[in-house]
Amino acid sequence: MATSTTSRAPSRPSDALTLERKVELYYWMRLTRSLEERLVNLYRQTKVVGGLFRSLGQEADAVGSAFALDRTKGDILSPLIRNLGSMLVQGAEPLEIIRQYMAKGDSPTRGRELNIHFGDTVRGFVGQISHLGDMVPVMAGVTLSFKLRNEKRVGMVYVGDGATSTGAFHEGINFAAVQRCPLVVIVENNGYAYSTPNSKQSAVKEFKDKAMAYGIPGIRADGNDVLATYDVTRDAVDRARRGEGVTLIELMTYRRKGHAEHDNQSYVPDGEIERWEKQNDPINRYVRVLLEELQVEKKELDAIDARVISEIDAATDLAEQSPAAEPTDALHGVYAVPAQVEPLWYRAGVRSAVEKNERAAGWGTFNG
Amino acid sequence: MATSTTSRAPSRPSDALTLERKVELYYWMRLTRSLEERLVNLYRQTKVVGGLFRSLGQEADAVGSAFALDRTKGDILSPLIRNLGSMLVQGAEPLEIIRQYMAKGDSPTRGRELNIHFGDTVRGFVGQISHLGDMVPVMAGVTLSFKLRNEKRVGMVYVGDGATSTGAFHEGINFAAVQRCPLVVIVENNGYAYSTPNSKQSAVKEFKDKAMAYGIPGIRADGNDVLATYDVTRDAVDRARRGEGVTLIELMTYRRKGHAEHDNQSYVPDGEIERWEKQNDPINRYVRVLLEELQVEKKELDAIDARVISEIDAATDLAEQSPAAEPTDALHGVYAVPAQVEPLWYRAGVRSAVEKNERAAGWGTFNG
Amino acid sequence: MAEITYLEAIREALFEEMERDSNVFCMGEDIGAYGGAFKVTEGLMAKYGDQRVIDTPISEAGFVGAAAGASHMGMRPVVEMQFIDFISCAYDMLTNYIATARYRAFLPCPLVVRGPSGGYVRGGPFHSQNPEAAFLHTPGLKIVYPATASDAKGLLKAAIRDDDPVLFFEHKYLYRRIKEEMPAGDHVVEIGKARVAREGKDLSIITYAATVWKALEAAEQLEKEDGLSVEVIDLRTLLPMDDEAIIATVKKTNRVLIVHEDTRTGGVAGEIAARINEHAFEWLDAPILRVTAADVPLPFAPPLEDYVLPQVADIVSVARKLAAY
Amino acid sequence: MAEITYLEAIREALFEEMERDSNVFCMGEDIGAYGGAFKVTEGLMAKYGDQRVIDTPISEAGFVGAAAGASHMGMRPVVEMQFIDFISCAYDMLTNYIATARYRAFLPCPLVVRGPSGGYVRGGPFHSQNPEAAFLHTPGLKIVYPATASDAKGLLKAAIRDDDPVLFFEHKYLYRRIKEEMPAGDHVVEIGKARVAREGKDLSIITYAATVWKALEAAEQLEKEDGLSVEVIDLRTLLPMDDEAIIATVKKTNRVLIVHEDTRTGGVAGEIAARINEHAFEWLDAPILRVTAADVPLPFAPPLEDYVLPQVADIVSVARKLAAY
Ligand SMILES: Cc1ncc(C[n+]2csc(CCOP(=O)(O)OP(=O)(O)O)c2C)c(N)n1
Ligand SMILES: Cc1ncc(C[n+]2csc(CCOP(=O)(O)OP(=O)(O)O)c2C)c(N)n1
Ligand SMILES: [Mg+2]
Ligand SMILES: [Mg+2]
Repeated sequence: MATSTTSRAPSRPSDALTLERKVELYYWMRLTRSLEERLVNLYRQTKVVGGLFRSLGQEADAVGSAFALDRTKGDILSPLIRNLGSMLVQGAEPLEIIRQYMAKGDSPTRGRELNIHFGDTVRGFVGQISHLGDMVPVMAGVTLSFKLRNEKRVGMVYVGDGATSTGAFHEGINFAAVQRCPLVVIVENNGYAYSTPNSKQSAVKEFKDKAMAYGIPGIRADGNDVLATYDVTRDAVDRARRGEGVTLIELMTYRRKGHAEHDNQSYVPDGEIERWEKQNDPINRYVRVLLEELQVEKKELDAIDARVISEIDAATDLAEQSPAAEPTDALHGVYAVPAQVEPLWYRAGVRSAVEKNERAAGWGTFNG
Repeated sequence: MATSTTSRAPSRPSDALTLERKVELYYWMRLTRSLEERLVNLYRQTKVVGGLFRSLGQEADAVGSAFALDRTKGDILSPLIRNLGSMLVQGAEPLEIIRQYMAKGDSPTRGRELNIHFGDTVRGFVGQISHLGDMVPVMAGVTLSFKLRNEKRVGMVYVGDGATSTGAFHEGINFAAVQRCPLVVIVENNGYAYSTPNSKQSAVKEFKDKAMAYGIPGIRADGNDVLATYDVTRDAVDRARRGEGVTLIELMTYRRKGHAEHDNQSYVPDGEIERWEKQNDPINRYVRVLLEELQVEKKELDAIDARVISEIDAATDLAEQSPAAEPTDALHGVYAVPAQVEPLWYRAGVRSAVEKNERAAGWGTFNG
Repeated sequence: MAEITYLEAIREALFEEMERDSNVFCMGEDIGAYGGAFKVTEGLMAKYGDQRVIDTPISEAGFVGAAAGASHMGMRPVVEMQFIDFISCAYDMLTNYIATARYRAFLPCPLVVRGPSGGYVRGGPFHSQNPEAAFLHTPGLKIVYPATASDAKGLLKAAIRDDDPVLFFEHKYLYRRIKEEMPAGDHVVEIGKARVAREGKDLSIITYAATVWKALEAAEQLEKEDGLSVEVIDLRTLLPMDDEAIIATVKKTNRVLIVHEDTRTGGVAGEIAARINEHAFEWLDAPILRVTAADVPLPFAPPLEDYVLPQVADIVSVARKLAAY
Repeated sequence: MAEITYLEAIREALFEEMERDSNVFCMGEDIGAYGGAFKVTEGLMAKYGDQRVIDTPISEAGFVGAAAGASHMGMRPVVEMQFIDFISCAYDMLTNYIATARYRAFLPCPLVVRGPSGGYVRGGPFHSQNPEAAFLHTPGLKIVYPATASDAKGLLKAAIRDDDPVLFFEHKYLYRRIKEEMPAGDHVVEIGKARVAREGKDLSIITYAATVWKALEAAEQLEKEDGLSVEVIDLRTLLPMDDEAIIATVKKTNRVLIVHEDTRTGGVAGEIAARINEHAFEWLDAPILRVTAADVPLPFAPPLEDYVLPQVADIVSVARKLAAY
């Protein structure tokens, strides 16, 4: 199958979007960025449990691609750690995200899993696990079920440049291609996998060419242009819905904040981050499009910004009041039957070990 | 990287082969076929333990590719189940093969492993395991060691059309490509993986295009033309030796005998096998080249045939006299240290259970 | 009704469940037109078509993962490993993605992974494995390993109906060697319950899969030659383990021999021994002993395979020591 | 000499072994310029270059397999898993290819796979695993899991020199929390030998890795509050298991508590219990008991993680019961 590079498709699906919908794209990108900024504050206040993973500079690729799905038709996506924006578009709520990052008892996973590792097949996202690549076979199966049942639904799965090296990616996309599953595979090329630059990840020049190995179309687009992203993804979604099978889309973007908050990015060449920030920030770029090409008024965007902050404020307040996870809840739901694992005999009746049993300071300081 | 299809390369490395070497190619192909025929006899006499896997019709691809390596330079290959020919070229002996198939105590694996699952890094082959794809990462590592030590050696690994679907294939070839290991990957396209036709294995039309995913050259050649096979492989071997990295070669061939002797090939379209046999038998084709183009005399080939049979006869006689494996030898060599695993306490002093302990008939017939 | 083999019993379960529930579908290598390497799925594609009987590429992680995805959406995939040895390639998918799906993400994952397991067939190190112990320590999975034809059928039907992922190990030595008449009607055997394969009072052998037959043969011999009354417990399900049945037999005979075909160290016997210690230590009149394979990769040549795998004579000799303790 | 952390001890071992033997080289994700997710390999690439300190693509099966191939040719690869949880992706390669290479094909396979393991760090289900039990039943592998800084150094050096493949688990909770002065010179600790971490006579706790520290803390508390003398055995190597040390402590105290951080069912404790039964049943004055994690995927939130993992209080309470038995 031929692969092609396009910044914006010649016939643009986004032309069919109403202005309202186009403004909505801005809302989602802004919400993504501001919500992550709030999480940074909470992280610094040590209210976030575990690491914090940013998608700064990648908001367009997440939002633009997810926007191409149709939730009313039951489309489903599986996000990665940098796809907060995709999840928001599919209906995840800031309150859920904050609770999840704070490991609260009423968070979507009740404290079992980290950050944005959660899902809801009704709203249309399947929770990822940490093991990179694994979601590709899983989404191949989700979309296989659409095909088997003759449902006109589409699935989308995200992988990083790094994750394309995994065997799971290969086995999953190959399976989906053979079965012509209605699946769109988004390769987010943000230049790095943790500290590893693409040149050490693969000898291909363009990740879209990986499509050649599976007999499916591979398309590269500018992932920092939200409309271009929407355009290529929408074409692939339509193609999938028509029963024509899998498309691989490489979205060019850049990870400005390192792997996670603790990463000092010492391995990044001088000036690279600043260049992307100044010349290729996806929100700034889209603001220009909105103001200049689409004649949206600045105050309309300001109003969105204000709305976003107040939504996040409200969510933060609620999340802070959320209860901690309940220790014995840990025993529930490993199996459908039995619904609860028996407590260990010496633990029956015990709540959290830290609360009741553990001497706080001593542990592990023994020096011998 | 570009991929290309070629039946015989325009500048042909095989032109540099002496007539003697060209006749040698015939010897290896004939030896491969006749040895397998002998194994069929032994199999029918129930002297072969386990299954019997044929390479009938694929002798040229195995022999021609292995012939492109240079044993004097320490080149190494890792064969598959249908690469008896490759192993013979690298120095495996008919006696070893027969002993191995008969699970003899003095077989290359002393009865631990099946059929042609054995290796010898000195002669230049690394023993495969059953799990398809695994040898690709392993040979990536073998050739990585050549690179790290600055040795001008080359490695070659065989995979079937089917095995290209494995995650191990993907991870191994990608790693080797990034590291520019001196590795040649031969994809033997024989139309089937067990009963599965290529159309259910991958949506690519040509397996050579899988190279595109790794930024390496992919070449397709006629695997039933032993000189064409030699030519493309030799180019890739030279390229690897020059430090230019991995090449993927797709050799077109056909598996005439099914997956193993027990396979009735009911899934094969009528006439397909016969067509390949009549029109595209690699030995017949090469005999014509030898007699017509290279002016070799028929009696020279007849002499080779006779020599092959007498070698196989001698090997068979020896193998039949070989001792069975020694039961307690099973405990040796799991680790370097300790060299021997302790016998289970209730087994100390016991030889084969079947010989001494087991009631032969009763087992598993209980009906309740 | 006529007797059918263990293999036919499995096939019958597949046909019945595919008939009963249109969400059930099968995936695996060569399971369609060819009917699978052992012909377990023979006839299935002819009846249910290639949408419900899918020949897959050689990619165990891929199609096991796909089964998980389909199962989230309400399908009931039954996945065949051509040989169970290849389940190792899906180890990550099974232990990390599938086993945890319900717990971490409230995603139901009702699927079955099944395939020919075990030795005594000259299969060599990569066509003879018993991988149950490697999964025993994965909460979220269930593990079933039947020893009889009727259990094979009834447990497979239960596994397909189970709302959680089930690893269903089939012993290939038993495929065509044992026969049994199937109970009439919709024969479902509850997962998690052991079976008393033979009643006895002097000594208990706890085992599962092919070695159930070895144990039964040893029991007969011990009865005839030594007048010993040996109880044989066929665990049938390894996860969850039937503690009640284990404790009951310990309390009855006070002497326990655990037998499994898998290698010794890290095998399932250890877990059983620990549980007996915890629940019924006072009832033990002798140490819990094990008869297992030796700790080596399973070699191929008949004399080697016979030497490494547990045999009837081993069980007899250890049982005698235990009885005399 | 100054005290160094468990993490620094590992790094020191890597530097010393790379210096000693030019066949030693390292592979893993982000181990080069970045120095690894935990900075274990910091400085290594600067000193030894990118030929001997190789940043790999994200493909655990790929580079573990490559390590095997290189090791056949006389190299001594040391492979880092960014988190040990990802070793599951190399499960097939390790258990089928690598563990059997010497046995089935007389191919030496001297390599080390190492990485941050274990919980107590709010890592959630996929950054906290203890995968040792899944490999315990694989003849051909060795498994090491040190609890102290000097053992971490000495055992890693031994692992790199070992002619067989070694899985080297490092407990990430210990990385920066414990410190110790290294023994002078070429400090190598023999693989396969347990260590008496604390002498005692009333009761033995057999454990390894991070829970050695929990056990020591419990022992202290039991001594102070109950006047009990508790012996703590740090296994250090799980495969091969040090039967002698286990039997010795059983014979000495007659009461055994096995503690591990891993989930209960199918964990290493079972194997230990079985061995004690076989070798020292007569010396037992009480049942062998286990303190372990509960059988669930390890959850993330602190109250949940604390509840699931074994804590000092658990050890104390079970030890009291055992002592009073
Ligand atoms: C199988 C596996 N190996 C290693 C890791 C550790 N890891 C987490 S994120 C990451 C880098 C991912 O890079 P990429 O796929 O490009 O995604 P990005 O972070 O750039 O969005 C690595 C190596 C993992 N999660 N899974
Ligand atoms: C990982 C794995 N899965 C399944 C198998 C079972 N199996 C053995 S050979 C084979 C077909 C191989 O086909 P191909 O790679 O095309 O090689 P060919 O036999 O055609 O030479 C299969 C599925 C295996 N050996 N390894
Ligand atoms: Mg990336
Ligand atoms: Mg093939």
